[in-house]
Amino acid sequence: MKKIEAIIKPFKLDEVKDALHEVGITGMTVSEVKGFGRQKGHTEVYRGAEYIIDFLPKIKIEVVLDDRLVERAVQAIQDAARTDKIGDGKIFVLSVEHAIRIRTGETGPDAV
Amino acid sequence: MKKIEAIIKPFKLDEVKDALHEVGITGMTVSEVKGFGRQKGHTEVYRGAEYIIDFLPKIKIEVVLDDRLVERAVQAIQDAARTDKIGDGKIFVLSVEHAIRIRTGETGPDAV
Amino acid sequence: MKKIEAIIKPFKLDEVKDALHEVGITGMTVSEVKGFGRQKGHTEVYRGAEYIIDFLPKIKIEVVLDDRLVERAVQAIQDAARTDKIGDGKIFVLSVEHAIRIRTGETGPDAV
Amino acid sequence: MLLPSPKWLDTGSNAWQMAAATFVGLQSVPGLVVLYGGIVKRKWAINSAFMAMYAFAAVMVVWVLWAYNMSFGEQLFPFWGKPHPAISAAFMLQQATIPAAASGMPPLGFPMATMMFFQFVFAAITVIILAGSLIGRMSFKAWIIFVPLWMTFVYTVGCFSIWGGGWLAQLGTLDFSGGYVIHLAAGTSGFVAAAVIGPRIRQDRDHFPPNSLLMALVGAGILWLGWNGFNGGDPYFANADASAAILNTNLCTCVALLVWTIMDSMAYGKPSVVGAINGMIAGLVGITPAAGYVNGWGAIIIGVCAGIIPWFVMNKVQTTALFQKVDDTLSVLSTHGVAGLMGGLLTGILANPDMIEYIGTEKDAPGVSGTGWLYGSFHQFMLQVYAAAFIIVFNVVATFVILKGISIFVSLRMDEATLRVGDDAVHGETAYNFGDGEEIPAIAE
Amino acid sequence: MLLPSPKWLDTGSNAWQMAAATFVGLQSVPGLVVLYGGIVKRKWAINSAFMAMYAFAAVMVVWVLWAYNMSFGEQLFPFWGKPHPAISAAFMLQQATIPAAASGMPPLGFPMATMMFFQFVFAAITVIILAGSLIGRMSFKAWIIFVPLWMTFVYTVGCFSIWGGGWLAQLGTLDFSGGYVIHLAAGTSGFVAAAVIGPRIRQDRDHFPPNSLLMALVGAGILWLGWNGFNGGDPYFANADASAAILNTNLCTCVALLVWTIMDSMAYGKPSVVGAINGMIAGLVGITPAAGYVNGWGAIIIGVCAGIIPWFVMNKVQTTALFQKVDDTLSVLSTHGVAGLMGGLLTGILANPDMIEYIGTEKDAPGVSGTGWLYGSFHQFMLQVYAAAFIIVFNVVATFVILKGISIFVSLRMDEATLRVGDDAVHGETAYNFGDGEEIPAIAE
Amino acid sequence: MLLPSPKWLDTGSNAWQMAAATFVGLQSVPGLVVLYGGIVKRKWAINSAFMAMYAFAAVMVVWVLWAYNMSFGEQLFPFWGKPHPAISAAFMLQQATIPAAASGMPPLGFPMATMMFFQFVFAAITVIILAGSLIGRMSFKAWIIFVPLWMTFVYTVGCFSIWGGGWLAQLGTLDFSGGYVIHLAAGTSGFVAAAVIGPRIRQDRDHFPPNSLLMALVGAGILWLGWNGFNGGDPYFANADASAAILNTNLCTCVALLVWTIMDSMAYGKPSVVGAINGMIAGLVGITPAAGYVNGWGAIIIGVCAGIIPWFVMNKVQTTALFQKVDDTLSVLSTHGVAGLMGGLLTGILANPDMIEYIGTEKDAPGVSGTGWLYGSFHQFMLQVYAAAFIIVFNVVATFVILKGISIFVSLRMDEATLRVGDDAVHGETAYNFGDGEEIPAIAE
Ligand SMILES: Nc1ncnc2c1ncn2[C@@H]1O[C@H](COP(=O)(O)OP(=O)(O)O)[C@@H](O)[C@H]1O
Ligand SMILES: Nc1ncnc2c1ncn2[C@@H]1O[C@H](COP(=O)(O)OP(=O)(O)O)[C@@H](O)[C@H]1O
Ligand SMILES: Nc1ncnc2c1ncn2[C@@H]1O[C@H](COP(=O)(O)OP(=O)(O)O)[C@@H](O)[C@H]1O
Repeated sequence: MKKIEAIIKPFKLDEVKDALHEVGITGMTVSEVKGFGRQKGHTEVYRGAEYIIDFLPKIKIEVVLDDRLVERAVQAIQDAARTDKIGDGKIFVLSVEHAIRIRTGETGPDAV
Repeated sequence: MKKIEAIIKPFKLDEVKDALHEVGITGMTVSEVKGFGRQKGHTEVYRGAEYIIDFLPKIKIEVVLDDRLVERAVQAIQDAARTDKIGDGKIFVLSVEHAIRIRTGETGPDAV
Repeated sequence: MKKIEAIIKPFKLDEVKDALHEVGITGMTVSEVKGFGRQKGHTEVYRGAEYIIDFLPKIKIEVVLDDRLVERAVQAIQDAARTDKIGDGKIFVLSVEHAIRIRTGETGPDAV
Repeated sequence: MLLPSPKWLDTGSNAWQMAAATFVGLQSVPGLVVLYGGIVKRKWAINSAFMAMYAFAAVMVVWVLWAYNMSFGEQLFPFWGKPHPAISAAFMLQQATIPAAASGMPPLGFPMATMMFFQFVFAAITVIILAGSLIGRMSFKAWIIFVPLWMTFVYTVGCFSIWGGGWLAQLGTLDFSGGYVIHLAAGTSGFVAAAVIGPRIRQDRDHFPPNSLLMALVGAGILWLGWNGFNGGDPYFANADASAAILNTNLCTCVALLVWTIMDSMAYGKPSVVGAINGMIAGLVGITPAAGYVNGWGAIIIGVCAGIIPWFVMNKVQTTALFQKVDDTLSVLSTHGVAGLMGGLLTGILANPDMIEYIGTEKDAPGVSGTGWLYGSFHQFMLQVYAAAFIIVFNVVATFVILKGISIFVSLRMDEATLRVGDDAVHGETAYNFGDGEEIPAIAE
Repeated sequence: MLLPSPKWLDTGSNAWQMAAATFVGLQSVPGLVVLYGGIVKRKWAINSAFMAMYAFAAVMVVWVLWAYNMSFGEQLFPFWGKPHPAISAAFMLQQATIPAAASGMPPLGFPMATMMFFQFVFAAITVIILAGSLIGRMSFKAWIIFVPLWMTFVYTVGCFSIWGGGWLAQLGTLDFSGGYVIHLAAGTSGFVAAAVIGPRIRQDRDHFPPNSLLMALVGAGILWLGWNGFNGGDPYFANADASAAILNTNLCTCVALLVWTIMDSMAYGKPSVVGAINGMIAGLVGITPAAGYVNGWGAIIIGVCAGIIPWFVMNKVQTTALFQKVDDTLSVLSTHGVAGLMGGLLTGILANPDMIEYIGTEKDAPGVSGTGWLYGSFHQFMLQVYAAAFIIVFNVVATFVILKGISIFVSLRMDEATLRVGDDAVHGETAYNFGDGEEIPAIAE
Repeated sequence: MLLPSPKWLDTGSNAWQMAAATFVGLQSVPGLVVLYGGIVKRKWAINSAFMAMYAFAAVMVVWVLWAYNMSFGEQLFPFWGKPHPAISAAFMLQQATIPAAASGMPPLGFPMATMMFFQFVFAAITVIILAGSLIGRMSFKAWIIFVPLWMTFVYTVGCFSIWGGGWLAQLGTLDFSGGYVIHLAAGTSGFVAAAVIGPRIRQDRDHFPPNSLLMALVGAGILWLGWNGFNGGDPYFANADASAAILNTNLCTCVALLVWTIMDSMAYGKPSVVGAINGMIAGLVGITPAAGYVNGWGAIIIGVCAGIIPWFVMNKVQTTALFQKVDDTLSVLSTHGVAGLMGGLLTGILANPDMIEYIGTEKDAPGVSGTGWLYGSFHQFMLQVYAAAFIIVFNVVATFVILKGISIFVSLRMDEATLRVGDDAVHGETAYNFGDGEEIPAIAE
């Protein structure tokens, strides 16, 4: 089993969600994060002082899924999240040893 | 060393925390996430328009621990977090290569 | 490729960011989490009742990076985040199988 | 010896009028500013608040330079007063009067400056209410242009016609505090503008949860109690009718809030606080044209209707596919347009001749009050119908023309990229800054 | 010629009374609505705010239909007025009077509508204060039923007895603005109701951090300054005693806030803003029964006591195992019950006969003021004790009976599942919507 | 027969003065309390709010015990009144008068208690405005000591000199509502104090985003409309000049807000709501010394200047390396100091003799009004310059001395560890509690 962690632009969440849905992935966990990378933050002015906001709001999507689905899921995310502008984000794939569904105790691919 | 990531219902946090405590786990990191899965969101009505809130608030617990503790910890979480209703959540186990305690520089099982 | 997850004290974020920058790491993802460990929370008093706030605010930094950079990055984080007081936090290293830059499709070390 | 003021000045009435105007001002700033800021989706909090704040400021300038006199000055046409500035020392300090309507009221006990400020806060809130229909996509630049134009060419006409002594006033239309002049106008024009400007983007229409209901409640609460100045200030004296108007206002609002909550509970299973706010607004608006003309029973009846009719329009009419073509963001059509219309018509039915606004001292001047259909004057009801028709038709046409005109020069909508981002793209600001860098609160060690 | 009002009407006093009532209204809406919304745990923000808002609306209906006259109308029993509606045109517009108490005051200068609205906001805030004890577990349905019953059968009794010219008024009890009628009643009834309804669930008692202290401060600040209307409105004239009452109110409150903050710092090492809010409330409540009867020194003494005694009860008594059996969510017993009692008794000691409320013009009518023990009248102090005992005993019994009665028909508590969830389960709403789907603010690219 | 009040009391003016004072009180509590709480970085929200709240309370005690009479009592020196308590029954209830200034105004229509409370809210807001310069590092303990000392030794001097009938008043300085007494003093002293105390820590200067702009808007909105009491209350009568002052206040503020927004748009490309708040404050402050002395055109001119000059100082002067040495957290120097100075000088130019504050009835007593340079009196302008110089120099010196004195006993700054943490270290509280343990709202299952 694998875990995909994707860091994307916030307004792309819906599109990514729908894209994953289409490749058959129905579960995921999402959180708000701040990103720091090549994309530079913008400047805000308060009371005459300019501030650079260098951490940009991003969305992190975590999906645990069967190995066979990984490739398609990654592709789906990439297609949906892409705007071709700096800051589009990253996709990381990690290995997961076990997955358990709390409600039923099912494990492995059945659990996700 | 392993890392357990558990996605649970928010109001179960205290029970899970206590259950982990009982199996000897004293450290963990918790965050607020949004979950998307079989459990369907509810409907909210604002100014006559109904909205489906499809991302549900969940809690993510991260625990890094010695391999020998994993089984018991997983069991403890599962028992404590279970309500037998859809949306109870998942437990994922990942492998961790190193763990370092910042304060002392201790590594491995001693660090967690 | 590896992923470093560091749990640090919030006010250390800037120093850690700068330290990582110095070892050549320009991208990272940051989130607010709550930590539970040896460091005990403090007590708050509301309307005469004392509450123990046992989850402490922490910052989680996630960095995916090339294997060769790991050691230096870990060291940099440790040096920068250390206050020598309980609660300084942890650094965990996990293995990452793939990394993809959404914008360009680059993979592996080039992606991060 | 020094005297504080000329003989015609009644300190009690001036005190009340200034306090009332301040309460009404508070309804907009911070009232509607933060009600809007809190009830919209997070990404639009600043833009919505700023639309309201800008409007308040812009209306003032227009008001004192020409629009006050177009609304309350000497008659130019039966529906318009002569524009001219109203800020010389002599003008500000002289005894207030509304030339074309003076014969219908006792000589006023406060100066022009009081009247101008009191009427300013009414004018300002009208266009702020209208903004509620347009939130979440209107270009800020277009809004900057729209406000002074709408104020100059639309508001003044309804205002002079009904309150300034114009043709509807001559006919005898009753509108105590602006069911028509303010709420029907704002609701109608807002709906038309929403249609012309087009809807919010899909994802904003699908998900538009209030970012902070507590913030919305701050605004809503100030709006409610501020209405004491709104309706209590309109007799222009701290007299018994002002007191009755305040009581009626709160009575009707309470009833409407309760009825709306019942409707919500029946339809959706749960009493919702957003519903309660809507019911509150419908009640406040519903009683506005009637506040000093009906007795408490009348206020209760209007309250019951205000809890049902605008509820029905919002929940069953504005949700139909046909009406969904127009994206009236905060359903201003229901809570202001329909509620104002309903209140105006009910005034024509329920106005009680015993609710004396001003006392008559001579046989042929029997005092001022209204007489509705229920008390024998069907004519009054028909007058209310005509006036409503005029306000609706005029607002539809004029607002349409103004917006089409503006759209020649600037786009009425933000562009797509901006719409996706919201506040940060428009103003370089976000409503909340919780997690930026190190302002995350560190904990005592 | 038209006249704005009859001769008995004094525009100055009517202006003040309407403004004062508006300030008091603002104390509840949005004051306590958002103070509650902000100071409770996030999951109860909407429910707490809504309990307050509902109560405001429900009290109004009860009030005008029967309860006003039970509180201020003609005497039926020595502790109750005759119930009947109070919303005919004639009633609303006539000169205000409190039949059973009229001899103790000059003829009033405003109409009945003013009096009814002014007294309404007092009635409403009482039951909203009471709600503070019950937050976080009371069934909304039970609350819907409780409010009108408590208003009808409990509030009216204390009110008529002390303010409406009833038996305690006849004896000479002093309660300037409601130390007993409002705060002691709310504190006592709240505590009893908290006991009957049972505590919040364990996890809510263990963790109940204020979700937004800034929001609580919005409410607290409006509560404070709104108190100018509360205590300044009770002479029923914009006279010198009204002015003195306002000054005393603020003076006492400032002292209490400072003393409470010192107590906090000594006990817990740090000055806390929640403590400052508590001290502020204790001061406001403590001065309420005394505001127009004591001079500034008296206000300072009451302020010092209000910073110590309610602090002690909240921090040392209500935290004992015995008192912890009752879950008085916001410690209303301390900040309202005890502070109100303390203020009432101190009024019996500190009332200064030179603080003239109304001036007497005849030898045998020497003007109206209070004379406390310190100035020679031990009798006055004892009267205050009797009145307190009556209010306490009556509230304990009546509130207990009402709740037991209601519990026959509906459960007083929410069910366990709902209690775990909070707002979203009760109202289908959550206070903040920050992270739902795409309303996360995207950043300019 | 009972009378509500003595003959000298005018209920209308007392009603207005009490309402106006309440509006001004609301400007501080909750106005500035939550404006500060919302506009600062999250970690300082509580501390900033609490500084304001403490100051309000502390000033009151000082005020009634000695400082009121030092500001408005009998002359001791030409710049100071005799200190003594002002809270006996007799003093509170007697007809208000300002002994050294009484000849310049008609006999007042309200009691001393009204005057004392009205002037208290002015005194309190001054030191709260000053706090804006010091937010984010001043030790709370040092603040506790500073407030009473500054009130006693600094505020009273400017106040007596200009308003209490002291030497500047005798010369004829014009300061309608405190451009100098309040804003120039607060701006100057705040800047000096910021210099003495030293800057915030680096990371707070680099990142200081407002934690909640909506909360800031709540405060800003109350501040704005509350200014109706601020400027409208200063004629001490509900007369025509009070009305004109209110209109001018709002007119100038609207213009300044618009101009500031234009400046922002030109300089930074986007209209910002924080800028709008700054422009609003600059406008409110700029018109303050002039409100009842200029006509509407004057108000517009002041508004334009207030949108440009303080903008320029904030954005181009205070951002220079030299000025950055002093960390004036909220740029009080620009929005209050500079705006107040500018307003005071413009009053000396634009004061219009036709803006009659009090009417003269005799030949040799031609009424009270101001005559600026534009209307022929260059002398008036020079008087304004002198008075400004005095206020600036005195505030610089006195505030410096006081702080140096305090620093002998307690540190003026928090220690480094506390500065890194913020609220939680100082007060054991955090502004928002969203994610603590289980108060995360669970969802209905
Ligand atoms: N090495 C990394 N480890 C973890 N997250 C990263 C890393 N580099 C970038 N990110 C995340 O990806 C986001 C986008 O990266 P950025 O460099 O701005 O643009 P792009 O990926 O288009 O080159 C960042 O905001 C950050 O959240
Ligand atoms: N494939 C997945 N990857 C990551 N998180 C998941 C996945 N599937 C479900 N989740 C998380 O688990 C939560 C519960 O899943 P759900 O399908 O609703 O219920 P259940 O686990 O009881 O079948 C979801 O809200 C989501 O946060
Ligand atoms: N086993 C663990 N798994 C995950 N996170 C942990 C674990 N133990 C500690 N943490 C995180 O590290 C933080 C610091 O740990 P703590 O025990 O308080 O101090 P220290 O690391 O200095 O001994 C905790 O607040 C928590 O967020």
